Amino acid sequence: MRKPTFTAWIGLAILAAYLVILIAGPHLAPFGQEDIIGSPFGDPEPGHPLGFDQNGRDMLSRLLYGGQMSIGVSLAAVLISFAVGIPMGFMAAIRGGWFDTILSRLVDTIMCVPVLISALVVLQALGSSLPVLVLTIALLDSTRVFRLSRVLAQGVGALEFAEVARLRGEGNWWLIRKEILPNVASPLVAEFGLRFCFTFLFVAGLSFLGLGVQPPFADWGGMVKDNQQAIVYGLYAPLYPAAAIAILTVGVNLVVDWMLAGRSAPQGDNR
Amino acid sequence: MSRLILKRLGLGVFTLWLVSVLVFAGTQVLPGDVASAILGQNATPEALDVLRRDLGLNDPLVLRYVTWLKGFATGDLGNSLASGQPVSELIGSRLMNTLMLAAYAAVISVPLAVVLGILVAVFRGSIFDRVMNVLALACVALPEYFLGLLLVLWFSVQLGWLPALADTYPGMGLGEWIKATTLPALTLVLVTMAQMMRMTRTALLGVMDQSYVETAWLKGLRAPRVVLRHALPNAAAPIVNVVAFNIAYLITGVVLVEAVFNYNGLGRFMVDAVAKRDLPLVQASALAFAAAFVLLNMIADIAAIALNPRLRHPR
Amino acid sequence: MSDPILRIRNLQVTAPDGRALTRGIDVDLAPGEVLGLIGESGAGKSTIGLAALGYGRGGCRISGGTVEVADRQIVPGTRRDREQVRGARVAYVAQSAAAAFNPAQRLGEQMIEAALYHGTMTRPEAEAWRDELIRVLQLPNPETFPDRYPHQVSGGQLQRAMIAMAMACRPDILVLDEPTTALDVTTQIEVLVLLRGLIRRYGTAALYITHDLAVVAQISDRIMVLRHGELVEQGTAQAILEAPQQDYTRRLVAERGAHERLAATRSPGAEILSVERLKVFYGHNQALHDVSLTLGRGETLAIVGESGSGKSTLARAIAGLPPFSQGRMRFDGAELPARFQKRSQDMLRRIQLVYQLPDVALNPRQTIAEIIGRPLQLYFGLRGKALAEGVARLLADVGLPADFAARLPGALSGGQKQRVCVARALAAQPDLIICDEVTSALDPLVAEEVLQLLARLQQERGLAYLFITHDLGVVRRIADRTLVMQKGRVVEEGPTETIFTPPWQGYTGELITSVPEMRRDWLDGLLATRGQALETAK
Amino acid sequence: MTRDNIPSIGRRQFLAALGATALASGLIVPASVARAQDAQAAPVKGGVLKLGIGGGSTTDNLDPRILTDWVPVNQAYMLMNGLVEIDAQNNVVPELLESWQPEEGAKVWHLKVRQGVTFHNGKVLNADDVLYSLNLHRGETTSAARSVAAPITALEKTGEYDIKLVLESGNADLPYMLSDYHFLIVPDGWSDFAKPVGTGPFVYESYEPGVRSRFTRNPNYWKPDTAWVDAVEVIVINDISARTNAMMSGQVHAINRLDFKTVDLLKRNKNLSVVQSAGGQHFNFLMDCTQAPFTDQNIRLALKHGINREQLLKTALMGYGSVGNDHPVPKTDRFFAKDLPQRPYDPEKAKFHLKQAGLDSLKVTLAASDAAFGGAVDAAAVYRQNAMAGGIQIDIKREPADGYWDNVWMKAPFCMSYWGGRPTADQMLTAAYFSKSSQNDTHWANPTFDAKLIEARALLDDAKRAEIYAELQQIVSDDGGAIIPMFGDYLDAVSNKLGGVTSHPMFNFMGARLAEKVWLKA
Repeated sequence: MRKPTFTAWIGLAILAAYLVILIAGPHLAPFGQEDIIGSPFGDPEPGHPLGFDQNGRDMLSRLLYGGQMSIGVSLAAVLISFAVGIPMGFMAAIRGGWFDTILSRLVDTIMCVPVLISALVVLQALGSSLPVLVLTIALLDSTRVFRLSRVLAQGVGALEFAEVARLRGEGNWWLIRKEILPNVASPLVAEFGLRFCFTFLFVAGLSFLGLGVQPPFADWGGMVKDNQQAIVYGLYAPLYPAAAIAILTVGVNLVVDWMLAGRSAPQGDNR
Repeated sequence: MSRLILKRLGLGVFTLWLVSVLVFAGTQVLPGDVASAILGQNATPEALDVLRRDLGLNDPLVLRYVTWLKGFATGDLGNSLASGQPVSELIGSRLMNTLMLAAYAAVISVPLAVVLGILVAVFRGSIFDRVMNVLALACVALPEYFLGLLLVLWFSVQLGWLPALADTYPGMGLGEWIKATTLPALTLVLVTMAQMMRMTRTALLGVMDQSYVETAWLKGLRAPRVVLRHALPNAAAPIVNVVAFNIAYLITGVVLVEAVFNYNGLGRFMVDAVAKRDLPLVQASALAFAAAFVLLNMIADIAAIALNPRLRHPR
Repeated sequence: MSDPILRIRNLQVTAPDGRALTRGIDVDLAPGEVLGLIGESGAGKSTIGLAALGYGRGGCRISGGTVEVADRQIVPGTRRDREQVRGARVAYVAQSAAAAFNPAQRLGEQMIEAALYHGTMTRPEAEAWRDELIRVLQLPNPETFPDRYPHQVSGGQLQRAMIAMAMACRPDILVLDEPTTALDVTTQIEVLVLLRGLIRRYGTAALYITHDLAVVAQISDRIMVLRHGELVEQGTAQAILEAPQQDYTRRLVAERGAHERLAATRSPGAEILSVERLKVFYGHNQALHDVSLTLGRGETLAIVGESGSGKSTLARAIAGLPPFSQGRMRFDGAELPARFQKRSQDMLRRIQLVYQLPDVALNPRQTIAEIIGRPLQLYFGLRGKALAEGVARLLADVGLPADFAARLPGALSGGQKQRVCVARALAAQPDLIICDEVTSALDPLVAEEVLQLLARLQQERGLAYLFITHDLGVVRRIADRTLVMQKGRVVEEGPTETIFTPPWQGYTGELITSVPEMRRDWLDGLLATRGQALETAK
Repeated sequence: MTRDNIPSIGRRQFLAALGATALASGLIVPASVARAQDAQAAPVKGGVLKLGIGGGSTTDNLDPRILTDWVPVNQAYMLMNGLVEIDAQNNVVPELLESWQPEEGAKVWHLKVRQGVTFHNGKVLNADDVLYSLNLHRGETTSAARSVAAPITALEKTGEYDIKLVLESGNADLPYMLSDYHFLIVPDGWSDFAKPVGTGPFVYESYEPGVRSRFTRNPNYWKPDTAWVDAVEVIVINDISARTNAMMSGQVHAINRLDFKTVDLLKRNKNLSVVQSAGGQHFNFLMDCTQAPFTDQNIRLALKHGINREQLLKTALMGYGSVGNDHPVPKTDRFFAKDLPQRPYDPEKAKFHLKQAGLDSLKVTLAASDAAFGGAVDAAAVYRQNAMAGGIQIDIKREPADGYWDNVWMKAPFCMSYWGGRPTADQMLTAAYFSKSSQNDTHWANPTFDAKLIEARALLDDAKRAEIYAELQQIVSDDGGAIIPMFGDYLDAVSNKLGGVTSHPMFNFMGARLAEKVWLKA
């Protein structure tokens, strides 16, 4: 992998910071996420650098808790979706035949129904609890992962070293593990980042419809939603979680750009 | 080539059918009994039973699917369970609204995105490129309803230029309509532009490294001609693709924006229907969305086929 | 000599990573003169050629020196200067015309674009001139040719079209970057002849870039031999070819001239492989028609033919790769199933395949040790120390230092990679190795070494080779028997000697005579013997 | 689906939510004092009134039988009239009834229909129309007001404009009963409720359920000094922030159901004022008196002492309401027991009652959901903290909002809920505390209570009734299974361009009759 560019470093730094929040968020929080200790939308005061949210809870603490929740949920969802999508995609690519055909058809079909709408129906049906939420998103997302990993695997599988392995009589597992996976890692990781951002915003959207992470648990999307009225009164409350989301997304994208860069070589003084 | 296109069309229809199955099956899992939902609090068991029979809720699943599909084929989408009005009426006007809003947004965002994409590709690595990239990121990085809210804050509450509500009604003048829907459209533009722009850029850069582009440079051509005549035509397919995808999103993914601006579109309508367990509505709108999606993808693919010289001019 | 039309002084070109691609090269090109730039890959030939247009490929910068075209200096110079020279005064012909044409535009348009853009001609003039060139270059049905798209015409025609495109503005200089390398020998001759005719006819000066001495011998007046971006020696073609001063040049010349067999002819051992009436289909079209062959232990059978002759398909069929094939194959007496999935692991082990492009044949993410060690592991269950020793032994066998074991393929040169491929094949202790164009991607000297390696291994281990190639020079030197293929059919088969000694029948003859030789008058001789077909071009 | 911070009136509460009776005690914020003065200022005719109303859906319908949410109710009152009206001072005043006369025992009533009123279609109003309209809600019907009309055993026309109404048992509050907004009057035999015709201030022009409606002034409206504006446009805006934005950007003249959290911020806006109306809507924690440990009155009392009502009021409702005293009768009710001491937050007392019950600590599980009311879960959290001090540990079990009323309410031993206001103490107490009531959501049975309740109902002597109702409130407060910490107010925002706005004890928007009462200042 090429050594990080300046922007890539920024991105990595951001991700590192968020990783800390993911792991230690609640422990860093000065107050509980449910403790009502101030007046709704209260202004910042000593000990409460970011002021209070719509219920008079400490914004900073909510942010830290919410960080763990939001990142956790998205991460879990994406991890699952990859755990499901990649093997499926690879198998489809290697096996081909009816296995591939059926799976691809199914995936295409599912992808025809807008994600939000599918999620809506499912969450309405099963009620929005954390596990349901995560699984729903994961499975809906895995379709896209499937497509990508299938294409990538087909690409690598067509290369001669993979052919050599097959001619050697290697099994599918070896092909996936040793020949394909290492060679499609970076695009997959990149996709992981993008999916993660998407999921993140998606959960935020679901929270907007009241189907996301349920109160009193903090999650950034939900916090934006809950505090949104304040924005028209020129209050900052909703800006913090929104910013938190935005920065993360930017960070991920910066890193991803770096990872995917070099596919098209930079053009110098050619004109 | 025409054979390919026909095949693609067939595939599209097939997919649509599969989707109909999926939608029907999917909506069956919605809990809560529709009959009791309709009759409400003081529903007697007998009344419930009668209603269930009327609604054919007691028939076997497959039978219900077939009748449902038949209805669709004959344009009879059934009646809303909750309001009893014909689904086609309810959906029709709202679908129209959704499409119009999407069209409005697309008309702005697509050309803008593509042009900007070309520019950033040409001036790769320049400040302009970087700035645009960051802006694009910022747009995709914010929840769309929050973007919408910010727009409302600036253009409605503070400046008072545009209405905060996309309040449209039949028979309103075009001018009024545009005024009313500009903010939501703008929000959608911001949301969709970023991806199209970046995709255009990538696609173009991919082609810029092709040796026929080098040939163009070596002919002594200047950047504009190289890009427009030699790079762009060969990058068209992926661009068309992402454009189609985003237009599809404009149609199917705007629930949130509709909610923020209280726009009377199909998205919100469907959310409402889902909450009410109004299956005919849910199925119809879901299928409408899916259809839009399938259709646009099909168009994109067909365009790709048509744009490919190898297929357009076989040996 | 008259004052040069191209004058390059102390040229310095730097790669994005800061490497110097050329170190202080001087080039003078007189009007109408053809200067051959020769050298292996990485010698900086193309870099110099492109520098003549003030262009650096893939982010390379022209970091020093001057380039003057006629009276005009373009390096250092403004973008405007360069744009006005490119295409108009100096034109470029790339190795792969297929890639160099815009697939979305009609050929005719692309061929006159430069002329119109530089305003050197009006459209009618440009088109007239284009059509003249089309005729001169003997492109098929000249009326309709301009309306065609790149994918609609053959490689040879594209290459000629490219030349025509370069001539659009009647440039003073053509930069010809391996213009015939990608072509089949027979086509190569045609293009070569036409090109030479064209240059002479319009008195265009040219930089002719190639790695093939024999080709350059036919066309150039002077030759510059380059290596690692530096000048080895230069002089008239005559001098360089007949009295090379530098050792490196000598080796090049020697290699190209070599015809002695690498391995002494052996009487073939027991039959190891036999193929009877093999048919292979891809979808509806048939790639192989009733191909039959036999191969004995320790024997080398060369399969020669031009692109599309089906020679590679044959190789793959024997390896068991094609989806659908008919016919009977026997290996060491046993039935050889058509598809490799059906073959026993032992059978898979005993037939190994070495590919043309080592880069894609090696998994970039595995160390050499892993790559070579895997067969040892899989087939012979070697572990730990034994495995490491096995790897070391194999590396030694193919003449690679032991410390390569820890490296990734990316860190190896083309030749070294190919050696690794061979080592991987050897690891399985096969009876038969199918070599599919193993040398054609390598530089002459490197290829030479690989051939010698293969020959040595064969003698040591009595391996049987199925040697797929288009390069008859190689065949002559390595093969016991040769099998000539054309359009999926066997045209001729027999001991290499007989095949290569006149009198030759039809296709085989054309094939053999088309291999350029270093004699400067070879081409003229060939033209004399071959009828009027090419004559008109002169 | 949107999470408003003010309870929406779910079907369950709404079907019986008649106009809340209450003596005039307009809890009016300064802003709306100003309104009161406007009321004096001379009204102006003309202009188009734009209302942004939350609480509508695409399945709405103007059939008086199935009015289910704020929007259709408001729209219905634009097109139609009721028999009686609850005025700002919270008295029943005649509307389409000129007068009413009970016989002794309040079992038989004689109603007089107003003369000289015509429907939009020109038909003249008479007793038949009233009979028809009332009968819509009687017998086998889908009417949401069925249970309200149930006590009416006989209805007969005794003259062109006279009706005799017989109840199953005496009820002095009949007029209040008739103020139920379902009891709207349509022409005899009318059935096309997609385009309802009424005697109301405005005439149907266009109507898109759950989206918007436009009605124009009824030129020959019978009620004097009303229906000032030429037309009313209703824009349905369910999302609270969208509604607020519309108000702040001046796109609508009034919005209902403000968000408690931001009212104070909204008040800063100079172009609008906030109208605050106290009513009978209250929020409660329900203990099932038939399930341990809540069978023990001491446990119930412990839990009642363990809650900090002020804090709850402040956090959940931002103080827009009043503390409750564990009985459902609001301060604004004429029968409110003023002398009943307010139960304080007293952990020690809680501990004491635990002791009485033979415990020194208690652990209960509370089923909570924002379906009960916006911020219910937050409220539960607060209660949890309060109770700790009293040695009571409340574990909060979050229930999905979906199906809360079917699966949790009246099933879980300890859950959250709320009640919309009822017009009379009698109806409120009957609905939720009468042992045989279908909605006795604490499963509480107290014979004395039941007996006295029935006795009070038939009395026509208010002094006597007041006595009994005070007693009943006492019983519920001490023995009942409901913890009622707070009553919530109704909050609207109106543009300063509007004249004639007053606060009103019943629902938002002046008892849903705002449209006919206000005018646009010149």
